[in-house]
Amino acid sequence: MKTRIEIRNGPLVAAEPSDWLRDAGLSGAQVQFSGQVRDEQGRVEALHLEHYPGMTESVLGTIVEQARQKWHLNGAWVVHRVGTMEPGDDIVQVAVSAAHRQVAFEACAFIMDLLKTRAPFWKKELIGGRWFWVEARERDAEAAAAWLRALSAHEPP
Amino acid sequence: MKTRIEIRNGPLVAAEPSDWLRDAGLSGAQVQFSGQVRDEQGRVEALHLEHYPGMTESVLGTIVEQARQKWHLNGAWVVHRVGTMEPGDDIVQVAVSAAHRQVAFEACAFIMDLLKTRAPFWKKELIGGRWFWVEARERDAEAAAAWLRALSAHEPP
Amino acid sequence: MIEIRFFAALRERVGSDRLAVSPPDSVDTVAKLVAWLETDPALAEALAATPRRMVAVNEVLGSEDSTVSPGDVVALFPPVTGG
Amino acid sequence: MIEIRFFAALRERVGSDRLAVSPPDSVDTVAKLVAWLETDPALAEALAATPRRMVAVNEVLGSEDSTVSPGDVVALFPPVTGG
Repeated sequence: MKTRIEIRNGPLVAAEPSDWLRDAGLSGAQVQFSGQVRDEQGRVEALHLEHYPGMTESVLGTIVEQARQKWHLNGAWVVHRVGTMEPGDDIVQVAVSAAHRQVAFEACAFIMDLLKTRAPFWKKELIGGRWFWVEARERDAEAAAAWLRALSAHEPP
Repeated sequence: MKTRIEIRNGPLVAAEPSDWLRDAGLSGAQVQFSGQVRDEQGRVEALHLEHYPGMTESVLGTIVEQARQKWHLNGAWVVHRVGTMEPGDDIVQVAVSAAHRQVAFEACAFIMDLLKTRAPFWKKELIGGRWFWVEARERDAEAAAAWLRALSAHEPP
Repeated sequence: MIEIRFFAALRERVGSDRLAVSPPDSVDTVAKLVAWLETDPALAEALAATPRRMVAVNEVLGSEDSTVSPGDVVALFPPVTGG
Repeated sequence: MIEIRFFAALRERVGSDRLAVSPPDSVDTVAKLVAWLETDPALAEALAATPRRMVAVNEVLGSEDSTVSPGDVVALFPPVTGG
């Protein structure tokens, strides 16, 4: 499986993951998630993302390795932006390729759910000229916990 | 919700769905599925796709409408290629945008599962110089049936 | 008159993509229409070679029980394989 | 010596992104290390203002029970919010 993990201090390019995953007939399915900065009805002026260099790459590598063990994937792309961005900008791209779609959907959702709760990134939003740290969502913790329960139960993929 | 449904007799462009769905801060999540022609270890030389013009667009429209009723989506893109293509070529792109990722993942998988079993497309593969019609997969019928059971049970999204 | 349309493998087996037919009034469902078409030996053979079939009446997916009337377009085809 | 790293809101509350500390040998878990850090009033205030915390020891996610030894890098931070 080819793997690309990167932290980028600059804009993401929409077509990059699919171009990079392209494998001339090996895979029949690509699923790509991309996350964007929401403006929350115009309130959010900018977003800033901080991370823990070194640990971030290592956590993302572990998550992708867990996905590789659970599903048969041909490729996985995880590129996360850091620094300051504007509403509408892409924050993260997670894309996977596999023979069939069910595997690609599940693996892509799995990687995102674990990234959300384990990868050391923190967001703050600029609202009315002041920066506010974003609170973690309980729902994200539940999504990751559900996968980990399934993994520990050795559920077949 | 903005909707794009198209049958195209020519190549698909990887970045088109995400560019088209972009909404400057309204959505926080895009999920895109793209399906490619598999070469099956080099056996498949080409793929030909036939459809039922008129009915195809109408079925795809109904599927997207069902997704819109089940989830809060900001945009949905369904573009399917017909005609003759090569291994690695994109056959179909389904992409949706929503506030959060869970909705985007589910709606995208739902649209694909129903497209697979309800939209009037038929594939044939060129193998060893002869065309063979592709058989429908039982697993696809099961995936669609699971959604329809969930829909008829009025399961909350 | 009812217009019959065939697609994919069934179209190739029938050797034609459409057929205009005028069955008796008693032919008022897809099942009866198919049975009536099968009185033609060539069509019977093509349909028998395509035992798993889907049907659409006026471009909407239907079943063997769907009603058909003069003016309808009835499409018969193998299970779909798009995506 | 143990290196402590702080991130995000906790880093801002501490006013520094890292700290080199030499706690007594009895401080051999994350929980004990945090309790020992809390003997400093300014750190105690910053930690109290960040009650939901995650911890990493040598760049691997851990828990209050994770062991710590001299030479380790212990990172304390609010729940992550990437993606």
